[in-house]
Amino acid sequence: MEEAVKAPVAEQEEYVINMGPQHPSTHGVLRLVVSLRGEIVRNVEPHIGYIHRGIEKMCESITYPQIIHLTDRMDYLSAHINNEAVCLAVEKALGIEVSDRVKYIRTILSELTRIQSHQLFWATFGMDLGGLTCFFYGLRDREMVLDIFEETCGGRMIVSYNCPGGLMNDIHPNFQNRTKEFIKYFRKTLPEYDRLLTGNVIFQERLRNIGTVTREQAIAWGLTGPVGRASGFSCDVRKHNPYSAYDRVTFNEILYKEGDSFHRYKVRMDEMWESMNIIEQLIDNIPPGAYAEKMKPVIKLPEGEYFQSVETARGELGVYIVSDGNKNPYRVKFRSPNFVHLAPLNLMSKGAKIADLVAINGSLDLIIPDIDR
Amino acid sequence: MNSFIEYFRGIFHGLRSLLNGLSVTGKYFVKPGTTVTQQYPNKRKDLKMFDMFKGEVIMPHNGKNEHKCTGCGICEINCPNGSIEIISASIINEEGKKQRIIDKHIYHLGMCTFCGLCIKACPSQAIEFGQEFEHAVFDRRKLTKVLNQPGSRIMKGVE
Amino acid sequence: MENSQLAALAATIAPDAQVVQGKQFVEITLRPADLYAVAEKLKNNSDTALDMLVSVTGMDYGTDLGTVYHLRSTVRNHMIVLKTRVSDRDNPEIDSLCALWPAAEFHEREAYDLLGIRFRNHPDLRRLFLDSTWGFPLRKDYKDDINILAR
Amino acid sequence: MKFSLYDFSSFTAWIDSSLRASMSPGWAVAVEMILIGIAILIFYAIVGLFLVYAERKVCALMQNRLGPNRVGPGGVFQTIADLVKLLFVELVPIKNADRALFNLAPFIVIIASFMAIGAIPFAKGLQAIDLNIGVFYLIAISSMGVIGVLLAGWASNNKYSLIGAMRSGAQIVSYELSVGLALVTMVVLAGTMQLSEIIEGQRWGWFIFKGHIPAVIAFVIYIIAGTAETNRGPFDLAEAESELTAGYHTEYSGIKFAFFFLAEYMNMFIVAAIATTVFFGGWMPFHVYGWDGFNAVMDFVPPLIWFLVKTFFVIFLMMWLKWTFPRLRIDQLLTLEWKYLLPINIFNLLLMAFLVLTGLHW
Repeated sequence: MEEAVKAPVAEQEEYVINMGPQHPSTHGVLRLVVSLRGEIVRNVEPHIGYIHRGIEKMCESITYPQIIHLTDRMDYLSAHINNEAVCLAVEKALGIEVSDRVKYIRTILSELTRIQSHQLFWATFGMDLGGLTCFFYGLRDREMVLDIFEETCGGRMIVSYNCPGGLMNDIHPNFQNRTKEFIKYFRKTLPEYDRLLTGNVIFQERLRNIGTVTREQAIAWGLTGPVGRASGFSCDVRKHNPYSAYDRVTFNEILYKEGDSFHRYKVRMDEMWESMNIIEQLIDNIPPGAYAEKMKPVIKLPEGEYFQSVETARGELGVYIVSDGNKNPYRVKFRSPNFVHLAPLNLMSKGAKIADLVAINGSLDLIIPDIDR
Repeated sequence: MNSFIEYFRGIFHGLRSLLNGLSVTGKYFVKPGTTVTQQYPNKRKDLKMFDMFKGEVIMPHNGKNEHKCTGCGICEINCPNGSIEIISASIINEEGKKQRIIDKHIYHLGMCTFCGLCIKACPSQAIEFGQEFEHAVFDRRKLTKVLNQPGSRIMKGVE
Repeated sequence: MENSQLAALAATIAPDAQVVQGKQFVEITLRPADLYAVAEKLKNNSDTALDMLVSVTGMDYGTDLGTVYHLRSTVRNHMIVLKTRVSDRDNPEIDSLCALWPAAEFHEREAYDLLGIRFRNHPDLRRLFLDSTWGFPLRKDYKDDINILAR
Repeated sequence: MKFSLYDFSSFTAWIDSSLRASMSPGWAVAVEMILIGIAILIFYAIVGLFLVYAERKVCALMQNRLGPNRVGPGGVFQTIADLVKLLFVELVPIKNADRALFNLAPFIVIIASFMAIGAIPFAKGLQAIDLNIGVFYLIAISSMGVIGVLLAGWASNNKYSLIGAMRSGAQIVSYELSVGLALVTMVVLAGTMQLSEIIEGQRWGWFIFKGHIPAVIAFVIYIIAGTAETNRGPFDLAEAESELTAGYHTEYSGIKFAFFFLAEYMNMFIVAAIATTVFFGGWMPFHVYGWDGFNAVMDFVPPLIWFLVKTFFVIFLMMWLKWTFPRLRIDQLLTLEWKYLLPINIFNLLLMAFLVLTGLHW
């Protein structure tokens, strides 16, 4: 940057391009105003709000069970986990302990959600870097998870399967078999992903030492999920504050020290293996029991404030509910991981090239509706 | 000398990784049976949705054109988007008592988010999810549907 | 550290503040003027070590506006909630915590955008989601003319 | 006149003589030029359309899809339908664009590929012009297209286009060297630059077999550099869909876009055709010295078929590369050229010269 100051005026002129709101690599309606000097990125300024729907405001005028379907539409790739966050917050407020069956099913579905989200990440990340074939392989395998969702929850992406006190309905009789089949298939297919993309020399060269974030920076910026863990920040809510059935399973928290784009990718790839491990531990042991607790027809939370965080596929989602004792919440705040991850984009991509900006943006795995809410 | 060896090792590692990638795409190229595409309109008849699939809200009628909806309006209250409107009427039934019945159960498919709260809340299981998924129409007004069929009546024994 | 110990510790760090042991976390309610100083102490104190800002929530309490900070210690795995209120609805001003936690930048911009709370010393306080002609939608007195949900 | 699928020289000679018999020599040459132009134009259209279809089918199969399958049996008429659509698409006028250069650019790109096709020997005697510096001419002409790309990027008045064009410029300037040197390596082996003689020299063994390892290395380098020269993935930085939306042809629509599109495929064909001519013996059938029966069977297949099969094989290789690898970054692209391909290439050239001098090449 110091050279730029010394350079003659003509060379200091900025070449500003608008990436987005409609651009193939911004994954939605994110607009990045990028100042360039040749190929080098000097400054990135994200502009958001193109799909701001005011979910937090809408929540203030509807009841707690109705909030669930709005959370589906924030981070649509972690729809189930978002639902779970609100349900856990409401259940905690009411002092309801759901049955083990519900806990197991929620955990399994959360992990399936994580797998399908990372599959889509792999698919689109490959596409961002120009490997178009990845996109189809990723979506091909994701379809199988979506079929499991569709059979049990009725929706493919927007599941709306949780409700305060349990689940909307019991699992489908095929659920366990189908899930086991998928795991068996995916254990064979996942190494193929590595052969096609992870090991590829071009891919590695594109990502190593690009968009590096140190552990200190990650904590200061509040980066969680795979982005934080790639920098060595142990931030897995499933480990530190276990919810649902996560305290009954053994799994590793994937941690890397490097903090570059490649390791953000690597964390996600390894997490798919861990998710499969978690599912395998639970799938055969789903205990019998009620799939939902009996709830009052109108749910009123006692006055107070409730905070619940869960680990979505992208990081820590915090739900902060302020209740004044009515059937509607007084204020709901979603601490969405993508919103937090977008903030240090400028920090990461300063001095990188345009192609690196695309790679960094892809490795953050941003979901724009979650940023805008 | 070491850097020289590194240089060539880099080349060979790179080439091997590239060949690895080529083997994956090559494998699928010579195995056309792995194609997963659905031939959509051609194979439409074979396409069956899962039982739980949330396609649209429907109100099942039996052979005598009877449904179970009492017109209580609980679904309307539970709907987060206002996609259900209940227009009820009152009649004098056979026993001579005044009874509230459903006149029109209006369902705006265009506003529905398929959360399933109406179906979960319905006390008489009058509505459920249908498996229809081809909802595209040329006129938005067609997305507003009346779920109870004309001339239908409430089933005996449903309160 | 247990919440009770944490509450006692917080009371020594911020003697003027009102420290409550809430249902989940220790809640410290501060005057806006004390906010920055107390937050700095809480961050740098090795026993509280609140090095991560989880979220900043702008609140409209009807008469007052305020902010709620969820702070976490990644070293000790506890959370503390900071709260502050201002009663001036037309020109509410609160110190920015960007200098302590860079993560606050976007959160505070969001609070400014949706509630109109101005943050002093914020490096780049502009509206985030909405354009400048909008009101502040998360305020309770905000009128939405086209809300289809209102019945 | 004797028309034969195995030797077109008597057929072309008959056309020439009959034309000269009916008009003055100047006119005869002019008419011949027009005839060749029309023939190349038709060939261009057919091959272009076929390649687009082939690419879509190949990538679809690699990606577990079906590819075009609605228009005609197996979707064979899909590209024709696309072409018809492109003809009817509005040519969007760009504000503040340099109108003249903007319109000129697609023609430069397409003319460059036309000129290259003229020198390619499709079969014995089926060659528009047999230059004695054929290889040199092809190298020179195939780099003309970049001028069109640069003009397109500059004239579009679009920032993405300009970046794309600049990348393309840097790319072509460097990869020119590798293409040239790889071909020079083979010229050393062949001892001539005339394409017909290069093919004749491969009667008893294609150069990729004759040249041992240096020829194989030269072929690998040529394929890499050739892919880069045609701006195809993994070297498609000039259009880099996920970075620059569509790079230099972002602002083009309708038939002007079709020109760029078609030129890309024809450039691919030309690169493959040169590779075929220089490494795989062009239209020369596969012969093994001494196996007369086998050679006779091989000779039974017409040379034109040999040529097309080999060319499409090389094209398939390039498609395979494109649909497998992620894109390189601009600095890696240049590193690959200057740090790896160029030194290896120069060393390879020396090795080949040594091989030829010592007579180890058969």
